[in-house]
Amino acid sequence: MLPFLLCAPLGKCYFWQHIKYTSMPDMNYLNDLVVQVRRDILRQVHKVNSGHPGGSLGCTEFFVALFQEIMDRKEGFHMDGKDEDLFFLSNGHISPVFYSVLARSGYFPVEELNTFRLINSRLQGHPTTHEGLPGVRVASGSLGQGISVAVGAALTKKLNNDPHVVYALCGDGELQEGQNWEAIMYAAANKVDNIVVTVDYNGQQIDGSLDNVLPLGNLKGKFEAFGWDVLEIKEGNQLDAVIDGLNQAKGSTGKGKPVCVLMHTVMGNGVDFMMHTHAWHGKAPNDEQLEIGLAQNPVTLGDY
Amino acid sequence: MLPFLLCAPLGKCYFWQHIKYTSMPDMNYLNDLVVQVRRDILRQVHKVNSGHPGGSLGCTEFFVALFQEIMDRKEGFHMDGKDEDLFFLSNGHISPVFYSVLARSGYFPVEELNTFRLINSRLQGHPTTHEGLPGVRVASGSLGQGISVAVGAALTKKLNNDPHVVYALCGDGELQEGQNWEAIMYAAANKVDNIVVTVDYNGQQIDGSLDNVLPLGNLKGKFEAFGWDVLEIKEGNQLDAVIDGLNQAKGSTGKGKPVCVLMHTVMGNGVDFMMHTHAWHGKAPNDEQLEIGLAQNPVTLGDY
Amino acid sequence: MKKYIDTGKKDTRSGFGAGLTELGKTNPDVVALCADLTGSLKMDEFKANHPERFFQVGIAEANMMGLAAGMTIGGKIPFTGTFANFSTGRVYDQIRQSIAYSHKNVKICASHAGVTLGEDGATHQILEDIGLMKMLPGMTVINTCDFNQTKAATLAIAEHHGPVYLRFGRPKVANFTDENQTFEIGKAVSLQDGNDVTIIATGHLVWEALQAAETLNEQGISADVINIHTIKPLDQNAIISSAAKTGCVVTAEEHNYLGGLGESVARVLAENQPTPQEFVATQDTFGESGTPDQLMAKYGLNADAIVKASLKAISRKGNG
Amino acid sequence: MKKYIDTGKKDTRSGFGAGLTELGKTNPDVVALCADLTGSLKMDEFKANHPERFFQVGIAEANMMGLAAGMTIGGKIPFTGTFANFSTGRVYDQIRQSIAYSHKNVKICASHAGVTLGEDGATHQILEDIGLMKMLPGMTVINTCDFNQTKAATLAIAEHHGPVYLRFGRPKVANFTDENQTFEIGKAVSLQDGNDVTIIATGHLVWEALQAAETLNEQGISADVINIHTIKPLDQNAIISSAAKTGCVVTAEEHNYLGGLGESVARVLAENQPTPQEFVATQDTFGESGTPDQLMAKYGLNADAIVKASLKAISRKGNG
Ligand SMILES: Cc1ncc(C[n+]2csc(CCOP(=O)(O)OP(=O)(O)O)c2C)c(N)n1
Ligand SMILES: Cc1ncc(C[n+]2csc(CCOP(=O)(O)OP(=O)(O)O)c2C)c(N)n1
Ligand SMILES: [Mg+2]
Ligand SMILES: [Mg+2]
Repeated sequence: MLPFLLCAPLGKCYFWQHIKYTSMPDMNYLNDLVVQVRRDILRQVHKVNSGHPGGSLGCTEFFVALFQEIMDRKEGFHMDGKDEDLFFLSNGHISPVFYSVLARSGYFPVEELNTFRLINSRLQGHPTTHEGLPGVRVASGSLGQGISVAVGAALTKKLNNDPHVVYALCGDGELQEGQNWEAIMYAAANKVDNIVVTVDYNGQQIDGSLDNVLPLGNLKGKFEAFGWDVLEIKEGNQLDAVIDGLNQAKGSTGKGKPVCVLMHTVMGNGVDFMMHTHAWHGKAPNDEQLEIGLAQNPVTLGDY
Repeated sequence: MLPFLLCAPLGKCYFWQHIKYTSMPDMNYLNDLVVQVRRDILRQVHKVNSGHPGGSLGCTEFFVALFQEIMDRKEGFHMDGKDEDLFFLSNGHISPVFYSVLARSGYFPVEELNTFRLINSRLQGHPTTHEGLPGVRVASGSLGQGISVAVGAALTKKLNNDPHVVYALCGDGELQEGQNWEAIMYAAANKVDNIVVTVDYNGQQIDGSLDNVLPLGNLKGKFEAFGWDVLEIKEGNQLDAVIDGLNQAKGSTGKGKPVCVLMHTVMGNGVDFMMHTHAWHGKAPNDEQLEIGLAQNPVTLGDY
Repeated sequence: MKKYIDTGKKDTRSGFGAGLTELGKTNPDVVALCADLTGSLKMDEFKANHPERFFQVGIAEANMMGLAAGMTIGGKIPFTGTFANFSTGRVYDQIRQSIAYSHKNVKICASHAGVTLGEDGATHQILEDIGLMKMLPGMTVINTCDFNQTKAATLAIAEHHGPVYLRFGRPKVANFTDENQTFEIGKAVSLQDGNDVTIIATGHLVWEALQAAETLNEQGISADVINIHTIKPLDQNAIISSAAKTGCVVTAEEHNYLGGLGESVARVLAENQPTPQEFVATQDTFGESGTPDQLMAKYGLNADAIVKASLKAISRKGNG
Repeated sequence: MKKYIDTGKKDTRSGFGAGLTELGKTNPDVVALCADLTGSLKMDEFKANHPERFFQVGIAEANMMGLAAGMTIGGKIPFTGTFANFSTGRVYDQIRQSIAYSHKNVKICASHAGVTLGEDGATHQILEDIGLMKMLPGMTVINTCDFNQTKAATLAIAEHHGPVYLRFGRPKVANFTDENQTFEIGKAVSLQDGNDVTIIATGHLVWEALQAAETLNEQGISADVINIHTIKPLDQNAIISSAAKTGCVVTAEEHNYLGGLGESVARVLAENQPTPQEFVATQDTFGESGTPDQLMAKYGLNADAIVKASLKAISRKGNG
């Protein structure tokens, strides 16, 4: 899997992973991509002095793994998503990582990351279909709605006899919203087993740690009591662990239960001063901080 | 406890239970009250050919036990509810049993049951404060909101150093609403341990049994996973079992956890053709059916 | 005057049910979701005919809206069914983000709107749903007047791509529009031609407007009666040209006078042609228990009220 | 013309924070609830001073509204804090039943209203909240224009018994009203006396209206400028008498033109005195990411837009 070597100019490269070229992931490339995505995140939020680096950084490995290794995707973007795996981002505030990985997976030019949160951009603060950005199938930002939408898409896949899987990501703080539990209850009761919901289990939300704001307690126990199959990824910022975990989750679909992945991550991962705190949930680095952050993540695949 | 012997005329009788007269419940009287309340339920809904007899009948013993034996209530009605136990009905559609027991506990004249669901009445289809009916502290009817309100009232009790308990009742179908799980999560996380929420666990909702509509699965497990202390009343239509269970629940307050009582009831209990089905969730008996129902529950304390 | 004949009282929700049943047969993409109110919404027949396309979501309206949004991905046309309150106010943000802003092809079908819901009382009687839904960019808002029109509208919205709010009601009311009408979204229907006053009515108030027009006619007053079944997009031309002709307007809706059809009409007129207007609507109160007829009378939502408002509007011509 | 001086840009939400801090000291019944946005709502100081009266509810706005309703029982005066979208559309039915219909003394305090929320984009930029809240019987709806007025309003609503919706915003804007004003709920404030056009503005648009009035003045046009900080109950007399004087009206609000202040004014005028009116508001679109100033310009919500609308309104006098 050496897609970037084959295409130029950088940022115009479209790499569609419908057919897997090798069965073994090219970990060097993927690790490079992780670092490059971190740079993209920092540079996006820095430029407009707004956006959410913390959660984005913590989910970098997840997005890289999902889009590059796990999902069976068609070439090009098709809103209908027939005959391919789908992904829904419920915690829409981590749009910087979503946009970076979408762009670097070929959905739109990487240069467009330059327009993040600017007026008239397709790269809205929170992802939306409204501006026609390829790769996005529903708006998010108001928390708590994405699992319902993903379950709905999974129901349609079943109606269409489409064996593909629906993936979704949500925040741990986000799980305080009751609508999630409606969707969680529904999916189990109706054996929606073609869905994998990953929780970004970083223990942080805006006002502090979940433990200080509103602890989720035994989250695994909650999902299990609601009838889901629960897997954990203990090292959600280790690319190989994430790939393994998601492959395992994919393998757990089709068994009569929806699948939940509790992915333990570190908010702000990869930028030392952003790690292990809620402080960077929704704050952009200043010039100096950007430099430090970028220095910790030197260019790999090329900046946009 | 022989209140009704002491007061006349019937239906104008005000019996306030702030000070308990005896420590042993007068089971004869209470059993008579249960039968009379069933009559009140049937007669209310029959008269206006609307309302919800099924859930009401299933919760008759609960209301009688709660208002006559369990709650520490002040004389008269005080919206502020200081220095007394409080009750919130979340599943507002079972207003007939609430109204009957409120009236027969002295909150308003029993004759007023004649006005149930009529225009210009204080006895609205779903209970409300809007018309100033004594005994009601918040409107309900739109499902899923009552536990939140009850938890709020419990918080204020703590702020006021008022050691009394807040009781609430909700339906089992109602627990499909996500707001409940927000409140359930909040109460446990914040150690709101002066609350007892009883679930009318009748296994029925409008469109059928919960198992056919949307099963709750392991409900005890769900509440426990959400950090609550859970008790069960296996015989929710046995007055003594309900009294025992609620006393035990009351005794479980103050221990750092909110308390849930799963009360197994039979929808339509006490009227044979209404039992064990969802058919009478929201349907009134016709003249003939009323006669049969009343015959199965002969007058005890006197009709209004 | 045209004569309109009640061919037999029927509930508008049954018109929806009949339309949905037909769609079940004709359009394999149509799926239906219901939040534990299948009978009330008259969805039983669709459910019986197409169990695999019927989704019982339990008492979880927020989830229902999200499911519906998601089901559009892959080509389904979801029709959601619950009471009007739980179709709108309960799930406003879900509709806003997952459906309206996301351009999802969901049909939000809402029964038991307004005070004619009757005995259940105020918690169930939403009088704000037209206002709620009309404020959402991209939402089509329809309030039909009888069984036949509701059935026709149900068929029509399946053909329209985009989110739709379809509002109908519980009680049996006159069924007087054509059985085989085609329903044109956004096109007002002129029911009576008149010169003295314009009556713009929607939903259950349309029949009342026709009755009022007859009474006015007996008093020598000719009313222009418009059935404005689509509140959004609003047929502004129909409103403006009728108001130009008659010089005064009465709007009639089973809704709060704040935020609903009446204010939309006032805005159109203020922007184009200021005209005296009277509002037949609830006066910023909650409803209550009672029979539909009692409530329509108590809250001033019947032919009588429209007649009075018309006379007042006429008297205001010229002096603002 | 009166001169209004910007004493230094401040955000209205900080006015709320300052008011809440003061209430913390003066009114022991005041409690505050927040749904994981303490900093954004400027509630930190209250929280630090009165941890026992501050309730962090997490990301669960529906529960927050229920908790607040319940907390009134026993005498507390709950102030809830979250963004305007999550204060209204997200929890409409909860506010409706547990607060408005139940007459609970809850103060719903909403920040980041409108497009000036900026870069977060449309999902967070509610442009319908005035309409949502004004339709609820018994609800008081306030949209303040600057730091000083927001602080004064925060103090005033604690004294008012009943549910209140207080809307304010995120960006720093001119602070020009009196520091020691008393805030009278429901009483419009006349800011400029004029004869040619009435400008009725609320919230962030009030300062823009003053700038517009200056520009108009340079063109020899005198504008009557009204700060209508309370949208409900609406000061109808102020509207009617100014419209009678000037003969044309411009309304200006950071809100959809459907359902908001503009339509309320159109209704008042249609009922009392039909008058040409122009609507400075968003034109039934969602917002988007951008800076507050860019968005105000793009969506036609600034002094420029008010000037244009005024000229148009004036040109329509007499010919409808
Ligand atoms: C319904 C809703 N309420 C509140 C917010 C504001 N908000 C945005 S992100 C966030 C915290 C989310 O926490 P979590 O899901 O853990 O994400 P993380 O901070 O870990 O990225 C909040 C409260 C929102 N976007 N939507
Ligand atoms: C938010 C909301 N959705 C739907 C309804 C309509 N509804 C009234 S009662 C009911 C069923 C409630 O089931 P359950 O709580 O089990 O009560 P039971 O039927 O056992 O009395 C439904 C769906 C409602 N009142 N509120
Ligand atoms: Mg988190
Ligand atoms: Mg039940």
